[in-house]
Amino acid sequence: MVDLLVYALVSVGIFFLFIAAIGVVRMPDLYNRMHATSKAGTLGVGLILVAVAVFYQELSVAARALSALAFIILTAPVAAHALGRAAYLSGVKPCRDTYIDELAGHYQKNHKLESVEKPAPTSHTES
Amino acid sequence: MNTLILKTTSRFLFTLLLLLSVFLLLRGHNEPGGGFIGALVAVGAYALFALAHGLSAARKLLPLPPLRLVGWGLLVALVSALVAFFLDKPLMTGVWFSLFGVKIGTPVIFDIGVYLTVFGALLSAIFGLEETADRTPEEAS
Amino acid sequence: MSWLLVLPLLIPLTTGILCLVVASRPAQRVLGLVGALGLLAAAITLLVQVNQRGIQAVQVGNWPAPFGITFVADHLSALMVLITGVVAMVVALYALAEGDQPREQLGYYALCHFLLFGVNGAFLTGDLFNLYVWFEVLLLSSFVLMILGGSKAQLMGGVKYFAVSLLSSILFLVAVGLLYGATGALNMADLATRVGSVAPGLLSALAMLFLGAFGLKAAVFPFFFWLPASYPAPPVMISALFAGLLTKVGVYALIRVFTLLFTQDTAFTHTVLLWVAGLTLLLGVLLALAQGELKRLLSFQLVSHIGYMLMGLGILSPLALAGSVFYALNHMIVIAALFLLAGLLQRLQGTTVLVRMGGLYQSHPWLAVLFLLPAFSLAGLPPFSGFWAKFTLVAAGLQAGQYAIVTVALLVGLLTLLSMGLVFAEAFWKNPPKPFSPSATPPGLVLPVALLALLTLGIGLWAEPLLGLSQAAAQELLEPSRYIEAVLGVSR
Amino acid sequence: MSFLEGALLALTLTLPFALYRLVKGPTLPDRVVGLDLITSVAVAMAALYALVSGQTAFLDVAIALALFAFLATLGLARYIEYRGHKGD
Amino acid sequence: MTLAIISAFLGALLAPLVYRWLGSLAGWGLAFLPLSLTVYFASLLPTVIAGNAVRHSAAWVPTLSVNFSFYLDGLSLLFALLITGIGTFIVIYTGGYLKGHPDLGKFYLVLLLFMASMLGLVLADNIVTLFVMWELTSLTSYLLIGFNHTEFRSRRAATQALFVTAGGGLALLAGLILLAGMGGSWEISELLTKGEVLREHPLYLGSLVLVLFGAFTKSAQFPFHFWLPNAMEAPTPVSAYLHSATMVKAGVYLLARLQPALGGTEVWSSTLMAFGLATLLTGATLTFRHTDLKRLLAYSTVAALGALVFAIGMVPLTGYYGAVGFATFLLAHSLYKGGLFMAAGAVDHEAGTRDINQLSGLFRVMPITGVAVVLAALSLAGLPPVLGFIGKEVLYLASLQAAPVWMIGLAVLGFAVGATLALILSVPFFRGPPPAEVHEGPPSLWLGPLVLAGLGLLVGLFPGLYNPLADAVATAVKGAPASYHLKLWPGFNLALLLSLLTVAVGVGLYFLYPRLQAWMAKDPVPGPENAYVALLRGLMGLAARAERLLQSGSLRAYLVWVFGGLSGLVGLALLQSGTLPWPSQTAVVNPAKAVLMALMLLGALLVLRLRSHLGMVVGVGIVGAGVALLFLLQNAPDLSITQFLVETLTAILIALVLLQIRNIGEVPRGRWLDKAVALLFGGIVTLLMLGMLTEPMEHHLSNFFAQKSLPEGFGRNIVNVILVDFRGLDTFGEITVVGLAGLGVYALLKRLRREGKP
Amino acid sequence: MEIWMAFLVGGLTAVGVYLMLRPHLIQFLIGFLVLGNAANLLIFTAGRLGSSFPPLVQPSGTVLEPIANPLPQALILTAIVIGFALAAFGIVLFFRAQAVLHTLNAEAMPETLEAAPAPSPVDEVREERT
Amino acid sequence: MYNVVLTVFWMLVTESFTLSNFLVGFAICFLILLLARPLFDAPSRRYFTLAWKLPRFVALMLWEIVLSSVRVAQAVLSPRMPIKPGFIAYPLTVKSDLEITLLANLITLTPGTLSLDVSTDRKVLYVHGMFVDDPQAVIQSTHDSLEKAVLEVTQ
Ligand code: NA
Ligand code: NA
Repeated sequence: MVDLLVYALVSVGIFFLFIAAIGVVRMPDLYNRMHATSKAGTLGVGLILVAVAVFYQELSVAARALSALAFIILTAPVAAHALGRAAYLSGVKPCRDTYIDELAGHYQKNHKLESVEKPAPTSHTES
Repeated sequence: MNTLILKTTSRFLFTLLLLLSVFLLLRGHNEPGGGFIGALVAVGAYALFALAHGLSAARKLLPLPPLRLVGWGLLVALVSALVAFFLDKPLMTGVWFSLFGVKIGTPVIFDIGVYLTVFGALLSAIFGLEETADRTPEEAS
Repeated sequence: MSWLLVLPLLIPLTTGILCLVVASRPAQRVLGLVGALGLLAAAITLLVQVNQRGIQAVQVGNWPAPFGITFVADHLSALMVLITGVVAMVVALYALAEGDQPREQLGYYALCHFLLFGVNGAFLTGDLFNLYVWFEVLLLSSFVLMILGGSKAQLMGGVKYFAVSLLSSILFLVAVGLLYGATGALNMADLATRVGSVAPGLLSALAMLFLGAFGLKAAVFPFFFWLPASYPAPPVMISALFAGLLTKVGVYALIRVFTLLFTQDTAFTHTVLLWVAGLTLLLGVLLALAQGELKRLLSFQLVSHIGYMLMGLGILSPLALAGSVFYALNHMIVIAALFLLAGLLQRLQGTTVLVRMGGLYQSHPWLAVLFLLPAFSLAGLPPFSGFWAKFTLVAAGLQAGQYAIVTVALLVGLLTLLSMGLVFAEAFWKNPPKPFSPSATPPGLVLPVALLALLTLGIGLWAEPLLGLSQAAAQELLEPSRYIEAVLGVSR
Repeated sequence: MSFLEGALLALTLTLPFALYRLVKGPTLPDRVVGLDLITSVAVAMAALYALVSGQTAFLDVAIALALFAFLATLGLARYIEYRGHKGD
Repeated sequence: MTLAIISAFLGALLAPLVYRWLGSLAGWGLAFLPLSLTVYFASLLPTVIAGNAVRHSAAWVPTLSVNFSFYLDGLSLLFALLITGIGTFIVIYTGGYLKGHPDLGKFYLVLLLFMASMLGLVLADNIVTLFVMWELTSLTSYLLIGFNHTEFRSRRAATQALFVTAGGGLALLAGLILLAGMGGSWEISELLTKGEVLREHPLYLGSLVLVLFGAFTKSAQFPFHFWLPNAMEAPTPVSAYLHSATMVKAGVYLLARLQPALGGTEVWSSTLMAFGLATLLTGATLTFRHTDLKRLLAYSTVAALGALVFAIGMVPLTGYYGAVGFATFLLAHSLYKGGLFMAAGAVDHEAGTRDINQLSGLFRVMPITGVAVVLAALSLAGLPPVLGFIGKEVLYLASLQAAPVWMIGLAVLGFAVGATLALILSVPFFRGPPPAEVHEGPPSLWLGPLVLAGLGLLVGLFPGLYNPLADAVATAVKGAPASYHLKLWPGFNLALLLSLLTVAVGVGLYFLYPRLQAWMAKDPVPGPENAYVALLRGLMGLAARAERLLQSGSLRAYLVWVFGGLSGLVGLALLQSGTLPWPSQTAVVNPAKAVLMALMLLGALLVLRLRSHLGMVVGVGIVGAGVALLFLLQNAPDLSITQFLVETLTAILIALVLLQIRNIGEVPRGRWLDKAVALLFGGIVTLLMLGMLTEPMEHHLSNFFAQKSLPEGFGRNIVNVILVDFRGLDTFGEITVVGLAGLGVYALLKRLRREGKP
Repeated sequence: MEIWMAFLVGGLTAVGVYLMLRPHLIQFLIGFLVLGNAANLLIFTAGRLGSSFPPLVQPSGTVLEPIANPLPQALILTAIVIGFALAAFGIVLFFRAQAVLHTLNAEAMPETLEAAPAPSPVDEVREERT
Repeated sequence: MYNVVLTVFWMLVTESFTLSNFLVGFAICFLILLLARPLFDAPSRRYFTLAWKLPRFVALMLWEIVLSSVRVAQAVLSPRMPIKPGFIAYPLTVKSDLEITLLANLITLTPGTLSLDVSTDRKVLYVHGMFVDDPQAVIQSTHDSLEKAVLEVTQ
């Protein structure tokens, strides 16, 4: 029973890692590729880590597996942010399909970022 | 890199990395880890902090200049190697004793020396390069 | 005894660490000198002990050989350590007198002693991988010393030195790994008992790999090109240390492995050594003749004369090995003296480019003497230490019927003499193209050179002690069982 | 070959994709994305190998990697930010 | 005797001090040293003449069985007396000749050092001792020839003399070592008793060639004669002492010394006679090319040295004429040539020129010198009643026994030039008006020539004075008792006829001299010196070419040499073993690892095509990660972690540095040679690894570690226990390396900061 | 497995050597890193593969067999650290060299800074003044 | 931080430097600190409320990751690659560093969006979206789910 759960988690995890891998190859530009790694990649790794925790059913192992997972969740978005930002700043062009670019022209020479005037989204707590 | 997201996250990660580093150091005698690995992680922590918050902020988190740590680390290692002299054993013979109920041996102390040395040396390199880099990006951009 | 054996390590190490921890410059200067003195004293004691009691070994960490790391002092090691002490002492004196403040602030003394730490470790260790580690210690110290000050020439030379040294490190690593994979051993005595079962072809190939790794350090053909590109760059208080010690570590390592480990197919391996020796001798001296700058010229001379040391190793008779050992010891003294002297001349004349120098025979006759003593010694002329070195090798070569290499050895001696004669004519005899105002030479700078020059003369006049010790070293080298027994405690 | 060993093999088969991106680029950030993916797969492999070998010590590899690997991305990102994506 | 030699050296070392005390009187003061030595050696005359050799020996380098040993028989004693005796006058002469010269103190030092070395040379019994002294004479003479060191000509002559004589010395060393090996002793006195063994040894010819090479270069035999006239750049005391009376005779001495051991073979006699004669003729011929007094004398010396070697060659072929002729001519030549040189120097010193065409009427202003010159010239010409005549007579007697007629004819021609030269030298003293403001020099300048020439006359008139010593010398050279009654008037014989012929030809040549001189000076025949110059020019050219080819400054070239050389050596080793290794293990591989390995290799190869530096850094990340994963899958968690951490930090460091470099430069494309070398070396490594894998692995080390790790190392992580305990010293070195790297980076960057620019 | 490792190591060595032969110092450094990896793998293989367990003694004190050979691992750890220290120093050295010499191309760094004519035993040599 | 120090002390006492022991120690120390709550001032107390709210937040986050991965998978696997990528400016209502960071990271992990940067005046978060046919809709949904969750944890 536990084995089956473990196998399932591992299989799904690997599936998502494949998704990330294929995405990295297939996606049209850098920014879209980063979606693939930051989401599917994280999930894939996470599932396998969970599988480890499930397999051993020991507190110490589970704690280690889950802390590894936590670290990934903590670091992956930061890395994506830093890379995406740097790429944009350095002039990596988005693909031609890109629908809208509200960021264009808002980076200043010293890499400071201007804001745009935009209506704030309606908020339930505020309304 | 002057970004809010990185700055905020790095505060957490810095602590986490340092924690991890101490762990890897202390349990290295029994599980994967050890002084060198621990020191590398600690260097990573400081490198991250320097990257996010600038060099001077990172320097403030260290009580003494990193290069001085090299000297002290080597001194710790040397002392741990010399303990055997008083027992009339050859250089670096392991000596184990209990301190407040904790079993401590000269090899473990030696590993701490390794930790300090590697940490100090690599940090000195990173800090040195960060210092020169502080000016450069503006010129280059 | 077990601690005496590691003292040549501990003294420079402690000195180096204290120099790092203590920031005050005067304190570092005192430490530097005291450390060198202590090293010399320890080295003398060690040699006396070894001479009286035979090969000494200590199991570091109290783990029995071959499991832990063994430190071994036989005659060869003890002699090398002794001369290291002498060179260290003399260079320390020179550095004190020179008082190069910027370099001292950047850790000159600490680096010097870490270098000595590595050098002595290399001489004393009985473990092949540990030897690798010592090589790296002395390499990194030398890198830093090389670039200390960061002038254009230093960086240019430093890059080449660094690049080639990286290569030698990797080669050494690969060679050790392969040997370990073929025998399962790292302790050299342990290895010596096991190499016999390795396929001869493979063993010879590994021997060649070690020849490459150590040959790069020793600067022999075809691996020497980096040395003249880099050694002239730093100030002489650094390049003298390099010239005196670093290449000798490579030579020492070659002697060690080619007497202890690779003696199965000497018809191949040691013939190769002779070829390498001959080509090194010839090309080195030929290139020295093409030089017009003193330190670079000396660097080529340094390279050339490494060939003599290999020659004895290649012949592999007791007399030849004694010659090699003696040559190495003699060469450390002589070449260090010449480099230090070049520094003095640079100070006096502001240049080491020969055509721009001159007039020193008139203005500084004592310097001329101090040049001629080591210069003639380098050329192997009596009554200097270099003569006995070459004499022993030539005699050994003739006894062994190796006429070709003897011819080369003699010819190179002649060309060395020519080269040194030209230097003397240019720097001392000739009138300087631009008159220079002779300045007082600080006695503190002359003293170290004088010590070394007198040492080469002294050894030349009374060669027996050192030659006797070299002979003892050679006999030990040719009977590996003594070494093995001292390390492993059993005769196999 | 057990299931887990098969899984390990399957996991390695994601690497060619990463390699493709790593080599193909076309920009430096693209290569970094490839490297990122390799890191993720490495964490997964460490975890998976902890299952395969029955030794939880390998989880430590995963932990260290999870917390450390993004530093490389950050360092490279800073380079890209100031020096452009073409590499030099 | 040993003491005498040591005191000679010590006395020499004191010379600069003495010069400082005594100033211009130092010459007289210092002459006390050679004088007392002369007296000492003279006191040994009775012993030696009685046939008792004196031998002193002290252990020097017992390890090599080398002794500091000396041996005095007639031959050595004659030389010792010449060295110290003539030395006495030379020192006195120097005081006058170089009066006030700034380098005079150094000159005395080196001159006396030379004397001591020369003394050591002729007295040495041990081969090594002899060689040491031999080389010392070369070194001191180098310094003496270069006395006028600000002149390029002097420096060139000094270097040339050093090169030629030291080169010969090295051959001599080899020859002597061979001889010692063949005879089983380092002592010459012992080798002399083993002539039979030596001559029949297979290495006889080789060692003979080497010894002759050494002796010929030192004694300026054809074709090495050219350095001697060039050495006339030296001040006259040097020419008189080294280049006529003593040093150039070192080679002659050695041949005479070894004659009993090596002589007696066909090759010995014919070689020595041929080269001696050739030298005699060369010296004689070239005399005609010059008008410079010292040059003339130098060529005459070359001729005389040839005659002496010729004589030694004849020793085994004659009963006693050869040996006695050698002994007599040797003394005669030393006396007259030393005197002539000093006189020439005195003339030069007083008249300001050495060109014989510009000198005239000197006898009236320099009568004492004139007397000395005339007496010496008589000896040179071989005319009675001086010793030169007797010497030549005996030589003719010997050659009539030993040499074919054509050789005798040539010898007469050679000796005839001596007579010519005697005329050339004497005539300026009597011809023409005396020059203005030229007068006799101080006693120091004329004492030497006068005494030496006078001695020649004295011994010529009373040959009995010398006869006992001459017999002793001859006995030593012959290796068997040899004695001949020297007499001034031998009666009418063939030799006297030859002497008359010699003088006649000589006088005839004198009249041809001006025309010959003009002709030869105008169109000099290329000689061995041209070969020497061409050789050295070629050498320097070769050196420069080697520098351009090998030491090009290209790091890549150096590395190609390293990798190529190493591949060659290892390949050679594998080839000569014959078989290529192939391990018998199964090639089965876990598929996951196989994929990983394939990807690493593929990735590494593909990365080579990248045209961006940081791109490559990122790209080789696949290799680093692959290695880490392999470590992981091979059960090495510590390694895997370390590898990942290190790869990451390396990338960070490189990025941090590249960030600050504005002009990184292009990524250059590879060349075929690089590719070939890389592939070759990679292949070699693979082969070596395969070979390694064929060897069975011993696991004694790892088993020990696994067993002891917990119970004695108190740690469960075996790798860590190895690192901090079993092999803790490795780690100590390792952290030192890391610390040093930190220090190095600090040093590099600290400097950068101070300059305030990147 | 070991056999294939031999080919992998050989291949990586070739790549490393090739990169080290490039005149550009950054490439040289990358080559060194690759070669270092190859050397480490070589040592690893030298200790023989085919283990099932990491070199850790179980908390119970037993050693599971077949355990991975711990010695090469320790050696490689040392080698990695040393290699890293070398690389770190090298990076900064090249950086500094670039700052002073204005190039990272080793071929553009001459052997000596100033020409020095060699003296000759037969001809007088003087410095050419331009 | 104090908790950590205590935990290290725990480990020293128990002579076991393992992660599990750390966690056990951490838990024990946490409980001790919880008991000692009255000793601390107000900001420190938030530590304990946070410990309560965090698990819910984490659960939400994990769920969002799963959702987003599925959408990425759809996109990646579909032959036509039905994406409408674009950069949009997301006006922030949260103010503190921690809040903005949390939100940005959450946005990255959730479907179709990836935080690129925050404007220097902290008013706008620039986001790359994979499916931005209607930017306003994206902004609104993010605001409703994620920003709310963040505020819940931090306030
Ligand atoms: Na080297
Ligand atoms: Na060296």
